Amino acid sequence: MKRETTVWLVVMLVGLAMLVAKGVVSGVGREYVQTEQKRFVQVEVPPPIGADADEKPTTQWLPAADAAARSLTPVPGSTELGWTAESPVTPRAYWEGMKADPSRTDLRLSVPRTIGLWVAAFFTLAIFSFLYRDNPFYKIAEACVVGVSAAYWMVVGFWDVIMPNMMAKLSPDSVRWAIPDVTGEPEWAYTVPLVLSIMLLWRLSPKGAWIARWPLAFIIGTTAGLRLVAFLHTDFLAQIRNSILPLAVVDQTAGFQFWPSFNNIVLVGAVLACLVYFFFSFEHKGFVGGVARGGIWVLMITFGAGFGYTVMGRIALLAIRLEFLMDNWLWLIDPTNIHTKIT
Amino acid sequence: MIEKLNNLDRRWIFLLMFLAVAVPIYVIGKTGKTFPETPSALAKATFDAIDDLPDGSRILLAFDFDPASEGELGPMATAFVRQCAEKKHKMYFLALWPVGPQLIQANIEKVILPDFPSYEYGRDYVNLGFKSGNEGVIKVIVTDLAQLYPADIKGTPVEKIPMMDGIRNIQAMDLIVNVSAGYPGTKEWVQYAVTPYPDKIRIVAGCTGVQAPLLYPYIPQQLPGLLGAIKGAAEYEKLVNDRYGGPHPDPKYLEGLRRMGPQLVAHILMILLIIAGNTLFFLQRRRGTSR
Amino acid sequence: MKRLIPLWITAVSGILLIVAYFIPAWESWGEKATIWFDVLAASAFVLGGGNLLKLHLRKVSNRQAGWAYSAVTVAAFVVTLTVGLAKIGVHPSDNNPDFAWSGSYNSSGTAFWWLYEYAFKPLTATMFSLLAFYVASAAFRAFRAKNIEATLLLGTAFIVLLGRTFAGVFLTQWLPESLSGLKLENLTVWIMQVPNTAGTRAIMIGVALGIASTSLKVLLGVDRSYLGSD
Amino acid sequence: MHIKGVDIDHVRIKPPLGGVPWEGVRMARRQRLLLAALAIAAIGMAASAGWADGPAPPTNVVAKDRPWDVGGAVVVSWTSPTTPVESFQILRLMDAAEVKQANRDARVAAASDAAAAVRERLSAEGVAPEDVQLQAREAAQAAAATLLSEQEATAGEPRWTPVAVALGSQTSVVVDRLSDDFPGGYRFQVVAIASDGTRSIPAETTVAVTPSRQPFDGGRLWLAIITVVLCGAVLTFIAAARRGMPLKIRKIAGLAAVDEAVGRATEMGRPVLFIPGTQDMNEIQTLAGITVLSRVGKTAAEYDAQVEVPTSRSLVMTAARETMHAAYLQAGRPDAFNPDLVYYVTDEQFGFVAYLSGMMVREKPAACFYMGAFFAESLILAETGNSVGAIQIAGTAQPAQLPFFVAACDYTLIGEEFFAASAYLSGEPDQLGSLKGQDVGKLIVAGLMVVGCLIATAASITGSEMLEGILSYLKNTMLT
Repeated sequence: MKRETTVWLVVMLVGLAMLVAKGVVSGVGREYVQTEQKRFVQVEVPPPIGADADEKPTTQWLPAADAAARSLTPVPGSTELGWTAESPVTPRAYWEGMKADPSRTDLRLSVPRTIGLWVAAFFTLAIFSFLYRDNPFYKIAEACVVGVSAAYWMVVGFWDVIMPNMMAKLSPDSVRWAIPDVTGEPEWAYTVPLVLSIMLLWRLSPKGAWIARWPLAFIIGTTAGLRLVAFLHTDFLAQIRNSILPLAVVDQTAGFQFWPSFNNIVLVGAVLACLVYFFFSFEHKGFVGGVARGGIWVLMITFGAGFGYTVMGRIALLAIRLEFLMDNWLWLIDPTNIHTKIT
Repeated sequence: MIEKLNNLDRRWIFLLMFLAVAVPIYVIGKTGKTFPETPSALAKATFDAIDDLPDGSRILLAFDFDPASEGELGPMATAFVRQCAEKKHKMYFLALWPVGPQLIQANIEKVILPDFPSYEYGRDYVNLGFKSGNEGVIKVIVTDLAQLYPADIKGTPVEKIPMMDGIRNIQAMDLIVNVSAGYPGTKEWVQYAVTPYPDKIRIVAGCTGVQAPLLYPYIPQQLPGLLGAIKGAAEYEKLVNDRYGGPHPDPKYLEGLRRMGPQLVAHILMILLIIAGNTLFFLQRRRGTSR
Repeated sequence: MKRLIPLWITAVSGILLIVAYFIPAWESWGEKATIWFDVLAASAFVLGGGNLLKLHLRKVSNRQAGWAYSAVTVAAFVVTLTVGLAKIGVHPSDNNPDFAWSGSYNSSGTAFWWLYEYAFKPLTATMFSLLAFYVASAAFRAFRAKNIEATLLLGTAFIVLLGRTFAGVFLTQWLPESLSGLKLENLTVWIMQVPNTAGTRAIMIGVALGIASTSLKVLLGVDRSYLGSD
Repeated sequence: MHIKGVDIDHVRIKPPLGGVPWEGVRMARRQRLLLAALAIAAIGMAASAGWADGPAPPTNVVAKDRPWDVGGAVVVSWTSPTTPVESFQILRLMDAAEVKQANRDARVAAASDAAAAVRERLSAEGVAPEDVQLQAREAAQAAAATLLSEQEATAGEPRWTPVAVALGSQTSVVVDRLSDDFPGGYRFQVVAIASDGTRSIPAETTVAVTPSRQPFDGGRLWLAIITVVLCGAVLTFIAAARRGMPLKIRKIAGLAAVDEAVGRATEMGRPVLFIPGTQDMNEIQTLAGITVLSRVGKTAAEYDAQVEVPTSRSLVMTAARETMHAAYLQAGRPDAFNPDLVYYVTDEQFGFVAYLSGMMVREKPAACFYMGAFFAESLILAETGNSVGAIQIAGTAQPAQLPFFVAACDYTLIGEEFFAASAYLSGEPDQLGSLKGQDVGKLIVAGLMVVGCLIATAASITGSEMLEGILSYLKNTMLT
C-alpha cells in the first residue's frame, strides 16, 4: 500500500470513529416527521350570501373537517378520499412532543429522510475531496450529478413546459388527467411548436436529418429578432439616457456642488474612454491610444470591483455548505436551537 | 525559498480558506455573537421602499434563485418576507426559476406559518409558483397575469383566490421585490417590467455579489433599492430587526449577520493572500534584476 | 434547398419579430415565440438525454476506462427520469383528490423530491461552493502588480474586499469627518457608483451593439455557420 | 396618496370588466361597501343640490382616444374654473354589467362583514358555536337584503366610478386600463375640489369615446429610428465591403492566439476543449461562440487536432454538430469528423461544471476555449484549466464573469470584442463591414452623450426652462 493511501485510510478511520463517538455521546443528524391523515369530501358549495339569485352552487373537494365545519353535505354518491401526509419537524419539536405525551404515534423518525441527510453529507464531502485531487469518491459524485440533473431537467421540461404549454393548449381534454383544472379552447397556433419539435427529433431518423435545421433556423431567427430590438431598447438607449448628466451641478439654493460635478465628469469621461477602447476603426496609437489606455484602466477598476464583490458571494456559498455539515449533519453547532437535547 | 513559495501547492491555500470559513462558523455557532453592522444607503432605501408603503399594500415577491445561492440570498428572502408580513402587506410569490417554489414554500414555513399564524393563504399571501419562459414570463404578466398564471401552485384557479380579485397584471402591484441569483433576474425585471412602465412598476432587489456591480447602472432611476450579497443581507437584517425584532430577535432572523463572521475572516485571508503574492512577486523581480 | 429554406425561415421570423416590436397589434408575437422556444428546448431534451445514454452505454458495453462510473450515471439518469415522469409517491392535489395524477411532481416527500433534496441540491451547491477556494487561489496567483492595469485591478479588489466587511470600517474609523469620503466603506461605494458604473455601462453599450450587429448578420445570412453545410 | 377631498384609501374603485383597479388604490374587502356607499352618496348629494358651497365646475370637458398607443387609454381634458381648485376627480360612467357585478360584490362583502362582526361579538360573549353560526348567517342575510333593496331603489340611475385624480394645476389626465370594446363608449365626469374639501357640480363629456389600438406604437418612434440607423450603418458597410472598399480594422490581442493554441495542442497530442457557454440557442452569445467554433474546428481539422465540445443544452449540441461538420467539410476532411466529440452533458450548470472539472483533470486538454455566456462556472473552469497547464482563451459578454476570465486566462475577449471576434476570424469582408457599422453606433452614443451632457450642464447652470424642456425631450421621449 502506498504511503499516501495509508495516511488517508487512517484519516478516514479516525473520522469514522469520531463520528460514532459523537453519535453515542450527543447524537448526530436525524430527521423527524409528523404524519397527518388528510381526508377530502366532495361537497356542493352554495353561492355566498348576497350573491345574485341565479348563481348556481359549485362542486368542490374540501378537507372533510372544513366541510363539516361549514355544515356542507357531500355530493350524493361521492366517496371520501384521503392519504397520510408527512411534514418535517425539528428534532426539538419531536422531543418536546414525545416528552409531553410519550404515546403519540404521529411523530416519528423518518428513515428515508435520515438516509437522505447522510447521502447529502457524503456527496458534499465527495465534491470537496476533489480539491485534494481527483479520486473515486468525486467520480461517483460526478457521475450521480450528471445523471440526476440531466433527468431532473427532462422531468421539469415535461411537466412544466410540454404538458401545460403545448399539450394543454393543443388539446385541453387530453391533459385533464394530470391538469384537472385546465380550461379553454384548443389553440391551433400551437401546432407550430409541435411540428417543429417533431422536425427537431427527425434527427434521430437515419434519413433527412437536415429537416432538423428548420426548427433550428426558426429558433435562431426569432432569437435574433427579439434580442436585436430588446437590447437596443433597454441596454443601448437606456444607458445613453442614464449617462446624460450635468457636468457642473448647480443647486438653485446651495450653488455650485463640487463633488456631484466631479463624479459626473469622471463618469461621463470614463464611459467615453471605454467606448474609445472598443472602437475598431483606429489602431490604439497616439491620442486615441492614450484615451483607450484610460478606457482599459476604467475597465480594470470595474473588474477589480466585480471581483471584490463576487468574492463575498462565493464565501457565503461555502459557509452554507459547512453550516450544513456542522449543524444539520454533525450537530456540532446549533445556532437556531433545533437539535440541542432538552433536559 | 521564494521560488518554492511562489509555486506553492494551491492545496495549502484551499486548506487556509477552509479554516478561515469553518472556524468562525463553529465559534459563532457556539457563542451566538455577531459583528456589528452599519446599514448602507442602498440597504436603507430598500428597507424604506417597503416600509413607506401603507400597510396592506400589494407586494410581488419574485424568488428567482436556487439552493445553490441560498447562502447569500436565503437571509434576504427571509427578511423580505418578514418585513412584508410585519407591514401586513399582501404577498404575491412567484418564481422564474424552476426551483423557486420550493424556496418560497420554505420561507412561508419559516416566517409566516410560525410567526404570523393569523395570516391566511389566499387572503394575505399566495404562491403562484414557477412558470418557464424567463423574461418572456415577465413580458406577458406585465400586461396579462392570468394568461400564464391561471391558477396558483396548488391548482386553485385565480378567480377563487380572494387576494387575486381585480388583479389583471403586475402593474397592480405597489412594489416588486426580487431576489435574484442571475438570469432571469433583476436585470430582466428592470428591462421588461420597469423600463416599459416606469410610472407604474417599482422594484427593489436583493442579489448575489456577482450581479450587484451590473445592476449599479440602473440605480436609482430604474432600481431604487438594492441589497448586494450577504453584506447587503446583513445590513438589511439589521434594519428589519431594529424596527421589528425587539431586543432579542429570533436567531433565525440573524442568519445573514452570523454569516458575516466567516466572511470577515475569509476576506482578511484573501487580502493577506494578495499581499503575500505581491511580496513574492516583488522579491522575485528584485532578485531577477540584481542578477 | 437544404440551406436556402432555413435561411429564409431565419430571416422572415426574425424580421417579423423586429417589426412586431413596434406594432401594438403584433406585440404578443414575441411572447408566443418565447413560449414556443421553450417547448422546442424541452422537446430537445430527448436528443440530449438520448445522446447522454448512448455515450455512457457505449462506454459500459466497451468496458472503456471508467465504465463503472458511466454505469452510475446511467442508473442515476434512469431512476430520476422514471420516478419523475411516473410521479412516484405523489399524492393528488388538495383541490382534485379524485385525480391521481394531479399532484405536483416535485412535492415534498416524494421520490423525485428526495433525489432533488438529497442528491441534486447538495451536489450542485457544493460544486458551486468550490468557488470560494478558487477565488483564494486566483487571488494569490493571478493578482500581481505586473503593470498598471494589473495594479488597478488588484488595488480595487483590495479596497472593495476590505470595504465590504467590518475590517474596513475598523481600519479607517480614525479618519476625521472632513475626510469621511476616504473611509474604506465610503470609498467602496464611490468605486461602485462611479468607475464601476462607467465601465459596466460601456461594456453594456458595446454588448448591445455587438448583439444587434450579430443578430443582423444572422438574419441576413451573412453568418450561417450554425446551419452546417450539405 | 391623499389629495384633499379625495380620500383615495377609502375609495374602492371598480375596474372595467375584468380590469385592474386604478393604480395607487388599495383594495380592502370591506372597502367595497364604502365605494358603493360613496357612489350612492354622490348621487344623493347631486339630487339634494348641495353644491352651493363648492367651487365652480370645470368647463369644456373632452375625452379623446390617446393617439399612437396600444389602446386602452383615453385623455380627458378640461378648462379649469377661475376659482382656486385643489384637485380634480375624474369619474367614469359604469355600464349595466359592471353595475350588476359591483352590486353583487358589495352585497357579498356586506354580508360577510356583517357575519364576521356578529361572530366576533358573540364568540367574545361565550355563546355556543352553533348559535353563533346561526345568528351570523341571519345577520349576513339581513345585511345583504338591506343593501339589495337600496340598490334596487337606485337601479335606474347612472353610476359613476372614480378613475383618476389630478392636481389643481393640471388640465388633462390619461385614464388607462380601459377596454377597447366597451359597449357604447366611455363617458366621463370631472369634479373640481376646493382646498376645504367641497366639491363642484360634476361637468360631463358630451361625446362618448372608445379607446383604440393604432397600427404603430408612437412611444417607440425614436427607437425605430435608431434601430433603422444602426442597422442601416451595418448594412451600408457590408455592402461597401462587398464592392471592394478596403476596411481598416485594428488588431485584437488574443485572436492571433486562437491558431497558436490549436497548433500547440496538435504538437502535444492532447485535445482542444471548446465550451460554447452554458446558455441555450436563444442567447446571442451562444451563437457568437458557435461562430468562433467554426473557425477553431476548421483549424483543428487542418492540423488534425481533436476538438471536444461538451454542451449543456441539447439544441446547442445540435447546432455545434452542424457547425463542426461544416468546418471539417470546408477543411476538406469530412471523414475526420467525429460527431461523438460534440455531446450533451446536462442542463444543470453545476452538474456540467462537475463533469468538466473531472474531465479536464483526467484528459488534460492543451487548449481551452470558453466562448459564450458564462456564469459562476467561469472561475472553476478557468482555474481548473490553469492547474492542468492549458492555454486558455475566453470570450464573453457577461460583465460579471470578465474579472475571473481576465485574472485566470491567457487571453480574454471583452464584451463587444467577443462579438467582433467572429467577424475577424472569418476574415470575410462583409463580416468586417459589420464592425464598421458598430463603430457608427458608438459614434452615435458619444455624440448623444456629449450633446446631452452639454445641454444638461447649461440647463443646470442657467436654470433655463427651455433647456430643461429640450433635455427632458431628449431623455424622456427620444431615449426611452
